[in-house]
Amino acid sequence: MSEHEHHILPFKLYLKIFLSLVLFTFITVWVAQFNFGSLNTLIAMIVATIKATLVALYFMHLKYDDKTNAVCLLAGVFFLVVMFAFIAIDVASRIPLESTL
Amino acid sequence: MSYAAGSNYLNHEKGLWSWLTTLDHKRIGIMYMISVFTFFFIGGVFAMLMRLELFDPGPLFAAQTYNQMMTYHGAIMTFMVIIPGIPAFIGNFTLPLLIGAKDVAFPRVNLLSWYCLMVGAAISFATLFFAGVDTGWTFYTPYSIQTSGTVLMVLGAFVMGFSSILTGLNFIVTVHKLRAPGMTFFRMPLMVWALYSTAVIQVLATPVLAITLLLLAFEKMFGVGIFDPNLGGDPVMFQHFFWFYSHPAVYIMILPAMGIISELITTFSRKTIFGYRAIAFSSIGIAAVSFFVWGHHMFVSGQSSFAGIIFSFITMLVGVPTAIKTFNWVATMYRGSIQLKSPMLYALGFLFLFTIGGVTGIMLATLAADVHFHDTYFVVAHFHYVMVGGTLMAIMGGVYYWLPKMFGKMYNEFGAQLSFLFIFCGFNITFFPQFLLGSAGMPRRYHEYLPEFTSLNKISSIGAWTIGFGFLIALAVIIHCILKGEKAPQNPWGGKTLEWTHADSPPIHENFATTPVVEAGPYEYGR
Amino acid sequence: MIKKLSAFTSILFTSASAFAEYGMPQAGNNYASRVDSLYYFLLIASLISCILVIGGMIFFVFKYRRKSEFDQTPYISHNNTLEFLWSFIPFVIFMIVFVWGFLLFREAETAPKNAFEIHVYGRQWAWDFAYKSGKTTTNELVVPAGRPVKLIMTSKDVLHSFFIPALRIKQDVIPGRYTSLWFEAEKKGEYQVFCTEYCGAEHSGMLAKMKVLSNEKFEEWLSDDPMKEYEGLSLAARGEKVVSKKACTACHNFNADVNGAIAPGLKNLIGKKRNFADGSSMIADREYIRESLKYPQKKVVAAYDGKAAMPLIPLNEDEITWIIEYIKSDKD
Amino acid sequence: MAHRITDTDGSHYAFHYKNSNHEFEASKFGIWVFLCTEILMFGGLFVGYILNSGKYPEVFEVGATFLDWKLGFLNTVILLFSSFTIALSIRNIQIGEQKKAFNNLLVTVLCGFGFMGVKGYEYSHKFHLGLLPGKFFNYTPHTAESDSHPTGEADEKPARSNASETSHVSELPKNMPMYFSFYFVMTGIHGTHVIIGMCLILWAMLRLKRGDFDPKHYTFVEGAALFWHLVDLVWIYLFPLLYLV
Repeated sequence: MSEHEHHILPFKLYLKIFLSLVLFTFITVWVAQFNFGSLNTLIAMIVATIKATLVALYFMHLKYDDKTNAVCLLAGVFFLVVMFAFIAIDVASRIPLESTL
Repeated sequence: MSYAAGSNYLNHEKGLWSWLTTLDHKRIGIMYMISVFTFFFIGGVFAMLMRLELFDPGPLFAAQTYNQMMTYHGAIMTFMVIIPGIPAFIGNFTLPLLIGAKDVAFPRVNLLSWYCLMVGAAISFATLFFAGVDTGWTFYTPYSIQTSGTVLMVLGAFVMGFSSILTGLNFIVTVHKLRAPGMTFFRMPLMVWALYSTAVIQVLATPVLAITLLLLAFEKMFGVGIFDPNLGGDPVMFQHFFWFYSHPAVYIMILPAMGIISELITTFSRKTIFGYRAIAFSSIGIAAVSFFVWGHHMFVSGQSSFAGIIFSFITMLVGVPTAIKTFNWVATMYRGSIQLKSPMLYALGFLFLFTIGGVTGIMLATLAADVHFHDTYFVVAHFHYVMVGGTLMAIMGGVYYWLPKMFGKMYNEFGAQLSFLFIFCGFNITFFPQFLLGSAGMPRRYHEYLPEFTSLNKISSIGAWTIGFGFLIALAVIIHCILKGEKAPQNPWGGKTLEWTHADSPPIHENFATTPVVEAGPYEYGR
Repeated sequence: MIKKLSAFTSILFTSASAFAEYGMPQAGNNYASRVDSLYYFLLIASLISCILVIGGMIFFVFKYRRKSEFDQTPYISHNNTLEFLWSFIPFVIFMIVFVWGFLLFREAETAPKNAFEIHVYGRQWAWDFAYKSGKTTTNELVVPAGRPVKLIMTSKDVLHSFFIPALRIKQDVIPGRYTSLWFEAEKKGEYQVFCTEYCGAEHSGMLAKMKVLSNEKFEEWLSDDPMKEYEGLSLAARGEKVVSKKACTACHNFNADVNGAIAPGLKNLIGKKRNFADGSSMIADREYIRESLKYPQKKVVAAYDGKAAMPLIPLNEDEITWIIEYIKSDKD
Repeated sequence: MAHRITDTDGSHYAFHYKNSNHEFEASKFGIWVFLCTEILMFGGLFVGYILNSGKYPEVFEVGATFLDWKLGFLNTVILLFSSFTIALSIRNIQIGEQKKAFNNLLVTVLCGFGFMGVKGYEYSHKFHLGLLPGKFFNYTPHTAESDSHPTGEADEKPARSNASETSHVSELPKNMPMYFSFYFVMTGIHGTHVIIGMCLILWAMLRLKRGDFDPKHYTFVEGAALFWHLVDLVWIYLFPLLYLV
């Protein structure tokens, strides 16, 4: 069995990732001030996803690991999106009904 | 590790403590067998009492008592019998043997999963001593947050959920990492494909049940107002969260049963499976699509009609792979050499009942028909045909098939076939009339019904007690076999999978003396 | 061959419809009979597929019985055309059935504009109906024949579900929200209404009757003075009538003073000592009954604390006095 | 214990694996599947949150004003730093620097305590104001004005309002408690996972002290680190959703 698995990353890379994460946190806070209406949640989600991928790829070694680990992460997220999408379809397409009594 | 002659996993260590702290997947499988059979009989007693009440329209038990019996029958049978049933009991015992491994990936997690089931079951049964739960196994709000006992039962189901997650996790890693050399994915027996796709559903669906039950408990204790309409919550949201788990859960119940049926039909027709890849891919296909269809439980529940139409369409799609599997099994029997031993009888019983269950499922997936049939006895008959007719028949077939391997003893063939006769006939007498009751409009969960439904309910009750009697005979046959069955050969059925060809019955502690190397597919009959 | 086939399908059709006749209740209107024809199609398709699968299985079991221990079986691993056929054909049938069900479902979902609106209130274990003219009834829905009727429904406590088997329609009733159901009953007569969403102890007792009257009779019923049916009855007798109409007897037992499973018995209640959940107690009198009828939650009898709460039932002043008279009359 | 076989190169692995690396890969894959279930569990909450914030936007906007985003920001940075240090500790173990690894783990646990401290402060501030979940919600706007600075002393006498009180909404939207229900449920479950993560790391530090880990065998620390990173991941999503709506 080749000893490829214990990937050791340089200290600098960890530092760079950490600093960019803090930077993105500033961006999240900064972008939250402008009111884009319902778009706000979407933008916040996008920035948070960028930060999450950074943590997952480098800190959690997903980049250097066997691809099945990444599939686990993505499967979880995918079925969450499916759940959200179908419930949102239902909630959005309900026809509100008023009582005429 | 050298092995004295005649030493096997049963007499490898002695004493109850060696069983309660065992890490051997085979022993954990036997412990699961004992728990699942016990819970099955408790759930069965509730079913018999329910049919006693429904024998005639008049009240026998108080309304509250019947509603509690209905709830416990539902909760026990789903959470404690049929979800852990095949994956944990038969799956635990056979998976490492089928793929040529020494044990599952994480033996200690496997033992923890059994304790989660027992602790969760203890908590759920504790509700019997307090007020008792009468919400139905679905815990729909807002009734479930107004009545008593829900929090304890929900906590029990929460803990049992972990048992399912840990088993699923174990099986996924085992199948990926511990296959014998030479066993590629397409040389794995179809039972392993079925257990693998079940494990995927268990891992992806059960956490959502965990958070739903947690939110329900918080709703009851702190009134968080997410599902409580008086506080702005939406009961239909609870139904979405609940069924997002519970529909994939019914595929957790049926997929392993399909795996067993693939094994039984090939071995007892002594013929290679027809359409191996079709069955393997439809297992995975069903597992994936099962997460898109839960809304067909909610066509009339206040869900928007647009969503209902989408769910109905996708439910039709998930019907296709199931139909393909059934046709493949029948095609396997073509020009085979069929031996009617009792495992094969149960497999044929499965095909008979599951086909009826399947076609009625399509009726329920049709929007206009479901509006009439929803929450009537038509639905009760459908899911019993698919669960009892499907999964339970497969469990009984699997038990008789692997009993010689588990205990090294043969069961009494006549007794087994007799119990099959009672169970199969009793089943049809019980649940076929319920289709008619349902289409006539008798709602479910009624402890008293209108006089016009009396005759069919009488027949159904008689059928129910026949099933009960059949299972008693089956229990006697199994106990007799374990205690006094005569010695079973290593391969009584002529199976071609690893546990028959390489492991002896009962297998040694490490399953295989030398790790088997696999060169060909699992069903090499007539090659 | 065609002749045999058509004979075969006609037998199938009659047997399926006979089977369905026995199964489905008498269709109350055109929509219901169209749902029945969908059900017939489903039945026939299921019958044929069961015959093919189960028949095929049983045929193979006998034809290919194991003759000897050394039987050799052919190695048939797959057959693409056959596998394509038995995936595509079920898919096509499922799509036909889906579209057919979808069309009927959409029709049942959008109510015509000029529908006659009636309000339905589901409560724990009875149905209240309110008409625009102010008339309210309990467990008795009266509708005109031949005119579209739209029910606007909500619940006062937990989930219920309004189900009319004869018209093949059903709709859950959700607290805090309105759901609607529309139909056009054609055959005059009386139809059974069920509650099909589990709602507690007396879920199976939550039955209502739907009376379909001709237009004139319905107009006349709608306009007649609700008090007409009480003429000539003593106050106590009127109280007894109100009590049965409003389904109070579903929970309370008026001729026993022992505590029932769901609610206290009310025989000669006046003058009896009542102790309540909040520890206070009082001698029951007219004022106590009136207050409990108007605000059921104010004074809950100790034994029923935490149990299913008594719902607020719409009663006018006369009905309250009659009920009190009726309870008083028990003494003699 | 599944008895372990010591390999020629000193590494040891359970009997049913081929070698220690095979066991390491399998354990890591198992941990990732478990993380997937954690994601789905938290995800269910996020789906509920986003759907309800779509249904009652004003409730969630007013609710967010009660939260002090600066504290949220501080917590995010604390957790990011703790992720950084625990990643470093894995690196140290891989190259054999046990001492440094121990210190990094220590810093991570201290960050955990810091995070819980900030959370505790925020909770007490909310309890004090009466912003409790569901039916315990008894926040009345005027008490906010005359509210004492929550230094924990009994507040029978009215006192001046808290500086961070940005919203003086006289009339709150109808089902205001729902926001705080979500706030307490999500941060509560997340907080529990932070505590579980800290216990795992303390246990890892204990075993590190005992010398259980070496560059060939550190599966347990890897598992604790992955779990901690997941807790950080969840907070990365929680912070914008709760604080910055």
